[in-house]
Amino acid sequence: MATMTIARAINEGLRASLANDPKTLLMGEDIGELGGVYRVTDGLKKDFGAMRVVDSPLAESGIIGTAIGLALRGYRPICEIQFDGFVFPGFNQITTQLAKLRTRSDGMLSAPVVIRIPYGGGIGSVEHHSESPEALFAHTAGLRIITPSNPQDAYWMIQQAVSCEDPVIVFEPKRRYWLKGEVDTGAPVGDPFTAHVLRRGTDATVVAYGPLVPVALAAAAAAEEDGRSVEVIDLRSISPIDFDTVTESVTRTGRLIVAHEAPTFGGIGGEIAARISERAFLSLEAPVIRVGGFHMPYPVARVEEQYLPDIDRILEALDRAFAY
Amino acid sequence: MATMTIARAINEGLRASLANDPKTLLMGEDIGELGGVYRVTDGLKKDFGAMRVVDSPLAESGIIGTAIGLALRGYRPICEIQFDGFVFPGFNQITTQLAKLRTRSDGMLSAPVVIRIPYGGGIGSVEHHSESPEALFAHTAGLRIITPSNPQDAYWMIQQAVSCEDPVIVFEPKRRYWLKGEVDTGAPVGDPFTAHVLRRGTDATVVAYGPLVPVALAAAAAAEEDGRSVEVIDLRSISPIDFDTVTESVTRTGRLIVAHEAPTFGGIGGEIAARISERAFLSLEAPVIRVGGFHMPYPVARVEEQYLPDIDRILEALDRAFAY
Amino acid sequence: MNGGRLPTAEFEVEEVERAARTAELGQDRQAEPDMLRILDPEGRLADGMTAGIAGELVDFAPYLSTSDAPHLLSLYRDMYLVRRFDQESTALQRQGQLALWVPLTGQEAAQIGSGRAMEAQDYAFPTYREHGVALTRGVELSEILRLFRGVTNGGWDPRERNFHLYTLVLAAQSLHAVGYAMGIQRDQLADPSLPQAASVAYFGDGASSEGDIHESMVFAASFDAPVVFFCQNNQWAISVPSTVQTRVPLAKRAEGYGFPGVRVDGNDVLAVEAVTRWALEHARTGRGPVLIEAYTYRMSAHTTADDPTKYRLSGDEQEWRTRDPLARLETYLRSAGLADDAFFEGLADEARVMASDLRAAVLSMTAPDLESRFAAVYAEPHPLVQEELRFFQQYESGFADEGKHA
Amino acid sequence: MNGGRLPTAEFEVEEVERAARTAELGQDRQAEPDMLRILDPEGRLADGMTAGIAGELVDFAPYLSTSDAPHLLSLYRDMYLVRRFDQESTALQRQGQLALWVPLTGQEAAQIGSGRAMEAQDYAFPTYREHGVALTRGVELSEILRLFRGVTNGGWDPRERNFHLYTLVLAAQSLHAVGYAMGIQRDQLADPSLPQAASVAYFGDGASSEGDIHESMVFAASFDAPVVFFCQNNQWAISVPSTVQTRVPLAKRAEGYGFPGVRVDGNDVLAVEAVTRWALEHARTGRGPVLIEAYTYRMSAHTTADDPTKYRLSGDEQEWRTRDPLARLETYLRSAGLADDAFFEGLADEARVMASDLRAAVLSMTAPDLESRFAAVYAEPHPLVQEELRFFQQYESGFADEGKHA
Ligand SMILES: Cc1ncc(C[n+]2csc(CCOP(=O)(O)OP(=O)(O)O)c2C)c(N)n1
Ligand SMILES: Cc1ncc(C[n+]2csc(CCOP(=O)(O)OP(=O)(O)O)c2C)c(N)n1
Ligand SMILES: [Mg+2]
Ligand SMILES: [Mg+2]
Repeated sequence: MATMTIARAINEGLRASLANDPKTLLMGEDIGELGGVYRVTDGLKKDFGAMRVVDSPLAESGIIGTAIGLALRGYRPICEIQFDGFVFPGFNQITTQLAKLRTRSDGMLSAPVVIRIPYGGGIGSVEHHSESPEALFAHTAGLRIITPSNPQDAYWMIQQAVSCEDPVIVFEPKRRYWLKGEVDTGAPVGDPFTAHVLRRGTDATVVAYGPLVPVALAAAAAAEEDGRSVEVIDLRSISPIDFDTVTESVTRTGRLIVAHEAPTFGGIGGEIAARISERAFLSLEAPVIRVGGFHMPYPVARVEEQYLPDIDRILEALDRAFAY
Repeated sequence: MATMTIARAINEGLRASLANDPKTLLMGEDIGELGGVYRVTDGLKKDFGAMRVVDSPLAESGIIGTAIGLALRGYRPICEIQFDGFVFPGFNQITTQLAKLRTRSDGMLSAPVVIRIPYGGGIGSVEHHSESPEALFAHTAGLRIITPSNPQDAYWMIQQAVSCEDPVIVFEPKRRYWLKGEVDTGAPVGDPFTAHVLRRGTDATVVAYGPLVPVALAAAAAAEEDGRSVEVIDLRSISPIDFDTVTESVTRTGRLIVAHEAPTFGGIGGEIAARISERAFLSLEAPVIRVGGFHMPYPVARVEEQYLPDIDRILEALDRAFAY
Repeated sequence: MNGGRLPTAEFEVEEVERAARTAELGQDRQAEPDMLRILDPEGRLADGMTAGIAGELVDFAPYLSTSDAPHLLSLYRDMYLVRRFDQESTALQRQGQLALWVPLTGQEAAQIGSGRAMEAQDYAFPTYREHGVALTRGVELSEILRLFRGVTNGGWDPRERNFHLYTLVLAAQSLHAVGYAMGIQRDQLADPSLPQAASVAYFGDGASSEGDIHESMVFAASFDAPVVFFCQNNQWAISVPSTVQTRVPLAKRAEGYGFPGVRVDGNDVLAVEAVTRWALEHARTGRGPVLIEAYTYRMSAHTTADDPTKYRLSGDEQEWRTRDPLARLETYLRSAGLADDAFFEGLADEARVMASDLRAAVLSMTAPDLESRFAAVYAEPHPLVQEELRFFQQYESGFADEGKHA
Repeated sequence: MNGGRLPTAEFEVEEVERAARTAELGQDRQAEPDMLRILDPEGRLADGMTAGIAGELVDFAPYLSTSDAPHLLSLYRDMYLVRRFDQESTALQRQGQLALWVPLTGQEAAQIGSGRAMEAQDYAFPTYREHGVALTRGVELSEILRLFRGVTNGGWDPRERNFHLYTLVLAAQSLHAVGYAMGIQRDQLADPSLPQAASVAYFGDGASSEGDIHESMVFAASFDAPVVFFCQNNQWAISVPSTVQTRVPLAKRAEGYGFPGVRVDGNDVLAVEAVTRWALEHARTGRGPVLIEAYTYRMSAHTTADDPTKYRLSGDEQEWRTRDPLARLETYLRSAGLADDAFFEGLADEARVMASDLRAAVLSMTAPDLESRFAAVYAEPHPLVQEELRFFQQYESGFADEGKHA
């Protein structure tokens, strides 16, 4: 067991992947000499060389597209997109090529490409540096999408993404990069595509993922003071979603709040609400309530605190759920 | 009143827009001499000239990006994307530029660009020619998304899109291009962002849009034979969604089916289900049931009939709703 | 955003029309084709072929196979068979047996010449029209028709043929080719005993405008990737003439990235083969990428859904018929005494058999069941796919029991 | 897909390291700068400036302002003020008054030279570093800081300044510039009495690799759009040297599209101004686009969040300090007797006042309320935005009544 930050845990996870499998390689902008703008790949070029940690030309479609080609040649590329808002020049390659390659080939080919995307707000940054575009990828079949919320998951989920035969997008909660926690580097956790119940409760369930997991836990603690026993689930995987775990919880608690930073409209919360409403219709004492961003581009830094779902927004949603 | 197909109605609508406002222009691949691969722009280059009906180089980001620049200079470009599956090279310009320009400029600038996208399946075509990517745009604030289902709407909605100060994506149900109907070219319909109740009913509501509207109507007619009175709503606008009209209906009928061709997971049906479940929680006799595509790339032509939501799939969903 | 409105009439001035016509016909702008050639449209063979490429004089003699009679005959055979294949496929489409067909007639020399230049260990990334290249890579022609019959989006195992699946999103495959070439580089660093190899990225004049083509050239140049960019400039992107995509030969793009670009007569199979051999050797031996522009013509429609009379002059089509890639090689083979009527008749017989086998193969292709498609989405188990598959199976079996509604 | 696994050690051969170093330092590949210049690093003025561009000999004499003393002084003043602005902004960021700052030091000549070459009716599309151009367009410098203080993503009215908002998605603005130029063309067709105009697309060496740069050049060439592509090759894209983006001068890209490309000494404000004037005239008069590569150096960090010692040698930075764009003009002005100590002291005073005004302006910038943001998303009423705004207002007023939870 070692204590480390999420950033360090991903660094160690990448290091382990590079060491374990010579077919792995890292590609991205500024990931080599600089070690990435968040230093997540710090030291890896020095230790594995420029053929395995590749500072690419500045072109996201190029990064994803050449990664697909490398995968076709038997490599396992791990691409870094510098910020959430800059994945879009690579959207075509992800959506029409990476996701569809396996189906196109009737299952003959796979493209085990990993795409790391630091995402989310709360870092006081400028435009395009604080977005949560996960829903724009979740709708596309062929991709898998995971997001760790703590160092232990970060360390293992990145490695599990690398060894998965399917393309995996790893959304890294960038405002939690310096969150510390224990990492058991000896024992792998289970499947990265399952949800984890982080706190047991009996009156309501809060589902969150990535950067909002600590917020959900804090909200549950605050609710306890009001006499409400709130269960908290870390979704961990956005595609597929572990609906079994959520359904089981809601069947017990009867109330569900889903929280994410991404705008509510068309967000992944809608999928969860719709499916759980169907699966647990007769158990629900209140409608599923979503807490998310508003229907606007991510706002300027000076107002992001008002924008981001926080403890109070989750508590307010709980109030509404308990009002039924 | 004239009878015409949807394709003709759009052609006439574009013609009217070009004639009414010299600042309008059309841009796209093969839209000039050829009149578009579906002949929707047939004859327009001949009548308005190559400066107003522009056969562009083959590059979707180029089409959208230069359209934004033209809009900044006071023009109103109407772009054609040849097929649904080919919009993705232009995704970055749509998502990070077109949608955000107004917010970026604190409301000073607008970019009244229209993007026409023939979409949907059922045409027996090859890969990338039958997709329904509307949800990938609906999640992004700043865009408006509409989809006509009949010639009357087609004629007017395209013109309303052109005169709207916001960017509008018009998804055209390509397998219905040859669907005929009456068009009143004298009287504009109301707001293109409202839903229309096409058939009144008392026991359940089916919401559909674009290519599935005729299917929903046929399902309602079939259900009537089983003694069920089904209301059918043509959503018309996917962003914003006219939740008032849907809520009002569901409050009366107590049951809601949402049908679209796009895959269910992460689709716009989830948004509708989630929001209506919240708004009409106490009126719902059954969970909202979604009928949509499966979580797979749009399948090959020879199996698309099995894939596409049809009358039977809607009836089966109604059965499930009535089973509660 | 709302500038003053101008009366429509102002736009209808003569300049507009002239500008439009210029863009359409592109006559006064496109540079006169200046390109490598060894066999001219009259079937006359030049003495040799040399060119100044990136400041060096390249003599193509070592790459030319003009004196190898069996080889010449086999090039002709490939071109003939694939044209026959094209005709049969067109017929099958007309008869409703294929959903769509993409003809290659006119581009046989560009495709057979470049395809035959490849070695087994090279790997090609086609668009959707490279049936000729497919043939040279050993893809069963009937396998290609599976896509156009709508029973698959693939059709063959690319790893067996070193010929990738058709890619319909224009230019996307070009980046895959570069990435694949970057993989070749790494393989060879790890095991220098591996045969040197390269990848080939096929694309058209229309696709050349897409950003992915640029990014693939940037990456290829940056990493000295062993890739040959092979652009078939067939003059048209559906209805849009190549002059809308570029005012200068596409081969010139390469200079801007610092690697060689060559324009070759795409209707001269011998020149295409030689230039591609040279380019592949260039790439394989670590000297970096090459761009080849094969100047050719799409003699048929874009697809069977297209009607070229809407946008091009029949005179143009006629004119290009005089440059037919098969005709000129036939003329040469006959005049040089390398082939006689018997050869051509034998080939016609062979092609007839091939066509009827093809037809039989197509008619016997069965549609997959949607059920089978659920398994092809992910390599590893996926709960949503499993859930939807269960629903689908129950739903379908419900019909088996009850009979369909409506 | 799973090729054989190779031992890690195989990759750690010397070639890898060498290849890596080559790419990093880029020494043996990048062509020696061969570029237009009139004022050399020692502050010596050449007699004239001519160049062969696209086969024509261009004499830049008509575009040079070397003998116009007030103009030269004003160029120096602009460069000096914007450098001072940069320093003050850096300080404001360090003091926590700005979220981030993007320094331009080293690029003053490229920006002031090109900006001053524009006419009022021209329209510039910047990236995020064009503070110098902003100054020449009459943007209040404090307006720029609004973005970096996080109170807006814009900051000024682009229509008043003919200077677009900063665009942070690399290369995206280049297409907007081309579209805008296509609009200029149409306006002039409709009303030939309008002053001829052009747009300018700014981008960096890193951004040059993005597909959008390519597509913008394709469109510009295809439509002869009156646009000048102005690339500041400051040698670095954050930590990545320009040799990773290209092995040859970026100016050469233009040839592949059939329009002129010129490399100019980006630290020579006089040369930059002249070349840009010429290019703008070229574009405005219907002769099509031009690409200018201004060869310069980012003397400071990429942003205040960056640490260049991680990736570049201080020796390199030192070396470039000898080519400082301000120093060389100062040397010339002094040696030619055009400016004395009094001029430079007066300027320093002016800059001090500017800096303190700037500071005051920044400190007085108030954050918007989130509530106000709802109104900026759409131009026309939008029920979802209205609904969410109502929720937000009720939610906030709930707190006003009850006090916050937790
Ligand atoms: C990204 C993308 N945009 C549009 C299309 C539709 N489309 C199919 S083929 C074609 C023309 C292609 O022209 P070219 O690249 O010259 O190839 P050719 O068909 O002449 O072989 C177009 C526009 C597409 N397949 N992909
Ligand atoms: C599409 C996109 N990808 C990545 C980034 C992140 N990023 C910001 S600046 C930068 C380097 C840009 O280098 P260059 O174009 O040379 O401009 P410079 O910063 O040197 O002025 C990067 C990678 C971005 N802003 N946009
Ligand atoms: Mg073509
Ligand atoms: Mg730079």
